[in-house]
Amino acid sequence: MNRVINDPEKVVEDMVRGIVAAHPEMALDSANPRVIGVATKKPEGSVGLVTGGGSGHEPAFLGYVGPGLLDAVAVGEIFSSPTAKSFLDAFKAADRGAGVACLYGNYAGDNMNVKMAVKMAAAQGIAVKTVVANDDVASAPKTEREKRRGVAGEIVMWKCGGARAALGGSLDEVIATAQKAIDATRSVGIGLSACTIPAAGKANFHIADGEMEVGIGHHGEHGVQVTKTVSSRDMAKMMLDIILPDFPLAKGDEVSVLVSGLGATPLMEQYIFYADVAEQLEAAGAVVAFRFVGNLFTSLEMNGITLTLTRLDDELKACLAHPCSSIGLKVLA
Amino acid sequence: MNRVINDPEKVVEDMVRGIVAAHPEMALDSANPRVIGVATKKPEGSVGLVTGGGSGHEPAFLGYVGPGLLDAVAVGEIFSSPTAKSFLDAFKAADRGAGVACLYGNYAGDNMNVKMAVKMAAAQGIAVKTVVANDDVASAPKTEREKRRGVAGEIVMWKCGGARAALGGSLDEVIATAQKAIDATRSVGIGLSACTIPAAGKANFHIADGEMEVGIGHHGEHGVQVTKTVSSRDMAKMMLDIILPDFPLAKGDEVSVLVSGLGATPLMEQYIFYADVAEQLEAAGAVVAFRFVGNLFTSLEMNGITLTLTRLDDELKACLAHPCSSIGLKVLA
Amino acid sequence: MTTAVSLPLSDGRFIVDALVATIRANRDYLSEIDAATGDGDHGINMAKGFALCAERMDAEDVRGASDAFEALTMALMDDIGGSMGPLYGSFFLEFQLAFTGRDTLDAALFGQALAAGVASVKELGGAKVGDKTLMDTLVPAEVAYRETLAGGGDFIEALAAMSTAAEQGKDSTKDMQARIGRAARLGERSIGTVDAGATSCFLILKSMADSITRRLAP
Amino acid sequence: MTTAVSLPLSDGRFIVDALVATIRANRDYLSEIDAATGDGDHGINMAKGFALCAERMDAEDVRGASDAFEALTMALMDDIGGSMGPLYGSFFLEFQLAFTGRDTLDAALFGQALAAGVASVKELGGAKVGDKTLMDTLVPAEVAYRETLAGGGDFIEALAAMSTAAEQGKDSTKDMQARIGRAARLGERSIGTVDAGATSCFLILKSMADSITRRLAP
Ligand SMILES: Nc1ncnc2c1ncn2[C@@H]1O[C@H](COP(=O)(O)OP(=O)(O)O)[C@@H](O)[C@H]1O
Ligand SMILES: Nc1ncnc2c1ncn2[C@@H]1O[C@H](COP(=O)(O)OP(=O)(O)O)[C@@H](O)[C@H]1O
Ligand SMILES: [Mg+2]
Ligand SMILES: [Mg+2]
Ligand SMILES: [Mg+2]
Ligand SMILES: [Mg+2]
Repeated sequence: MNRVINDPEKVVEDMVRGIVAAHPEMALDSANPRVIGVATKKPEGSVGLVTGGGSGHEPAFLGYVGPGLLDAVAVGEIFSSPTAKSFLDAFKAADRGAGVACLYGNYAGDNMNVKMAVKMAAAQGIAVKTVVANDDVASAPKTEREKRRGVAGEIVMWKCGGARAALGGSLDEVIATAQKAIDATRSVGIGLSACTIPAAGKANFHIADGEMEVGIGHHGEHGVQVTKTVSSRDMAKMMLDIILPDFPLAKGDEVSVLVSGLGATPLMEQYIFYADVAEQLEAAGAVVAFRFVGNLFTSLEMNGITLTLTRLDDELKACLAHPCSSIGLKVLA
Repeated sequence: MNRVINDPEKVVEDMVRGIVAAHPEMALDSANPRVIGVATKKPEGSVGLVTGGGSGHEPAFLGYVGPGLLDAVAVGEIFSSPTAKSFLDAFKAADRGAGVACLYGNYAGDNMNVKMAVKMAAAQGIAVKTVVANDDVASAPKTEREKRRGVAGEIVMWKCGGARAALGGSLDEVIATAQKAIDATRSVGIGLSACTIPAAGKANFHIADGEMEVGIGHHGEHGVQVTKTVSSRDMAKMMLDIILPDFPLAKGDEVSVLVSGLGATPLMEQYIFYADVAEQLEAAGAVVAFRFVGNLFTSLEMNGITLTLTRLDDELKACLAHPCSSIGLKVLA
Repeated sequence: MTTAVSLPLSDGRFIVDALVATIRANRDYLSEIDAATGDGDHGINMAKGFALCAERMDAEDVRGASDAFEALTMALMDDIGGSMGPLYGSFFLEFQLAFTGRDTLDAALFGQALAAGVASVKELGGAKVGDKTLMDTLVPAEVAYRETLAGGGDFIEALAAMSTAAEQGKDSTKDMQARIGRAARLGERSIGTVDAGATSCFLILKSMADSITRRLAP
Repeated sequence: MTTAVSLPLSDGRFIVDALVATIRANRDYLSEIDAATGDGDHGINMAKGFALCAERMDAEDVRGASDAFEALTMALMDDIGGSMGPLYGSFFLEFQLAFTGRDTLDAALFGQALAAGVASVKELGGAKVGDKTLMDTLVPAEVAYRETLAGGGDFIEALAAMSTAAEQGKDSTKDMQARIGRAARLGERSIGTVDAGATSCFLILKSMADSITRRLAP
């Protein structure tokens, strides 16, 4: 696979160098180069927001730092949790005396590193509370929701938590809003071609041309089913058929729809897919109140698409509409 | 190649359906579905801005419609100029009595269709003036600049023209600013893998794994050289070595740097490349005043990267900083 | 049965029907040629335009030549875009205009339409003979048609001369270096394959010559 | 030469050197196993951490066991992240803590460090035997070590028993269905290959057993 890189073992270092060069406002004083954040301080005394995760999902995670969104992000190796130390340094960078909300995804490594970092932060007098995203419906049955992974639904969690913090919410309020957002969110993905971790040099999973993997994970974790590639319309149907039994929508329910390409999917196809999703949701009586389409949460050059639905109430609607600015998402005032 | 589409012959129709579904404010009254624009009218009496081009370059062209940017876009088939009729309908949609600036790229088809549409518009009393982007340095020698194609530099042209119009410029002023912007802009691309027009079903050009095509066109037009794939650092050097002899920078010159992935290039790699470009430009004494990194002007799922430099003066700086909002580009106030 | 020198335009749709069939049959071939020096879509573009023309003709139950060429012009100009939309659109527009209000197609009327069509394409596209475009087919074909008539040839002979010159013109593009259009970028690498537009133009002229000749001398 | 029952910790860095060499040598193998049920990076992650440990040790001219395990712990915890950073980091932290301020490594001290390490990993990761993780190697290995000593075995015998049990534990993961970590998602498809973490854990325990045994009985 042809790539635009220098040293395959140093892609994360080199990317962070580029991020900071292109967005000087994201360079923190932190001695830890694996922490990226907003140097322009938000109001003193407001809750700090942190996330972290493996690299290769850009613009997630570091692309969601900015006004109305996150304060600091711990940056891991490709598809691998950041260190406990990086999470701790992110907490320190984000803390403004009102505590830190760590909103991250449910992966073994992240769970453990956050756990250790929270312990270390407590020893240093920083209060950290966590919300663990588990929106990936295909990753575990409904009866074991605590095992489900966090995927693109994390963006909705960050957006709502970020808005609540910007609106002056306390740590408990920010945590409650973020938790509500992720509880109201479900995602599923379809993979159409694999991706390769640069240092590994070859893909560690494979999707044949003409086949697709339904319910694939963001790191190529096997999904629920491998089938022949179907039309966009049928993909939308299959994905809704996975989400909706878990998460029934009543007539008139307002939803947010987030469609993300996985990396190599042309934006054209993402919009084709969006049209099919919206049509089927509306046929089912749902009202689409917010829409986000683009390469919002990717997996290197994987080809495929993810669908994320959030059932909205007035609070979540106000939070989604709140202005924010970041590499991955800008909502204008 | 696996795709998220319905009918390969109808991808443009289906995409437009998705754009309008996801961005209801972009649905025009126009009876012509191949015209997309901002339905929320800008100030009466301000200059209308139009572009148009083949599809497959999303977010270009239709993703640059919005406040501070374009008013209406004529949408062509994949990699094929829109019809004269669509350009004409876009002129009609954009006209607010102050005339229309049509800012488009130098391709045979677009030239002819715009020419015919301008004639038809004149017959209907709509004044249209044009600027033809020719920023692609690799597409013709310096002595034949009029033959060069327009590529990602069109974004800079639209942004500056759009700002001038938003600031109340007359048709001649908008045209002058857009012309100045494109005259100050140079681009070059490197291709790392080909793309396939859905209706064609197979790629019409080929880039071997381990090789790259320097100076490739946005539709896979052959470049100036096929070489072994080099590091990001060396790609940056090769591209600057193509641009700078055409467009020498003096010490202290302020520039805008726009880096775009061609479709399948991970954002991570775009930032790695940006870091290398910025480092080499700064070593050459240039001052990077504006930066844009992302999938800004793509070619379906082509893998590769483009670099666009613009030499800035105070007017262009003010125009780039002016707020705008669109799918492809948002600049906050 | 003797050979006719003219035919009624009122059922002249058959000329366009033959064009539609020719282009559809050569869809993949034209794209393949375009792939060598261009972007590989020439057959797709052309087939789409001509298929839409067939739809328009059927929808409006077109019979006459003028209406048929109007449907073709509109399909090309309003529906397909690209380079071919305006170029072939302007070309066929001249046939539509020439045939409107006329009852009979004879050698002179065809020659008048052809000359106007070539002039229109030349004006719009700005390409010259030798640039490796459809002008390399069109210009010599029109000259051959005109000179054959001037030299005393009849309609059928002039059409045959047009076909032959079109084929030679098309073949002449093989050794040319493109100076216009996408292929120009290739420089010397564009030498060695015939031009896609020159090829479709040959197919178009030959189709018109053949279908008209078949009616004149069944 | 007779067999020793203890060795000085002041030059105990060799244990960590051997670990570094083992993990580096098995980099690609570990990634390959991980690819079958996980994301194929286990060898990369581990090799990166252990290579950084070697750099730290060289930079600080480390000689003793406590400092060597501290370098390893820090490299894993501060530099590599993932699951392995905290899990193996906590594991080796217990060796560092156990060895700090001590001069001599004997069977009891190793047993104390091992037991504390297993407890720490269990607490942090929450995995149980049978979940198809490194716990399937670690838990039986610690039990075998402890019981061999309790049954009158010496240091070398206990280390050998630990190695053997670790290998059996590792092999036992082959027929298990993963219930934790990335592989859990696979369900029944996770059956049939050994677990990557269980394999690296076996290599680690075996390396420690071998390197210590070679010093005790050269
Ligand atoms: N200015 C021009 N005048 C005449 N013919 C042209 C001109 N530009 C391009 N062509 C013709 O267009 C053909 C390519 O058509 P097509 O592939 O359908 O469009 P595109 O180049 O937009 O993909 C070329 O082979 C050439 O013959
Ligand atoms: N909670 C846990 N407790 C113990 N071991 C675990 C746990 N979660 C994962 N593992 C181990 O981690 C291994 C995978 O490690 P590695 O590939 O380096 O990390 P990742 O899964 O983040 O890619 C698995 O094979 C398993 O043995
Ligand atoms: Mg991993
Ligand atoms: Mg084309
Ligand atoms: Mg073409
Ligand atoms: Mg792994």
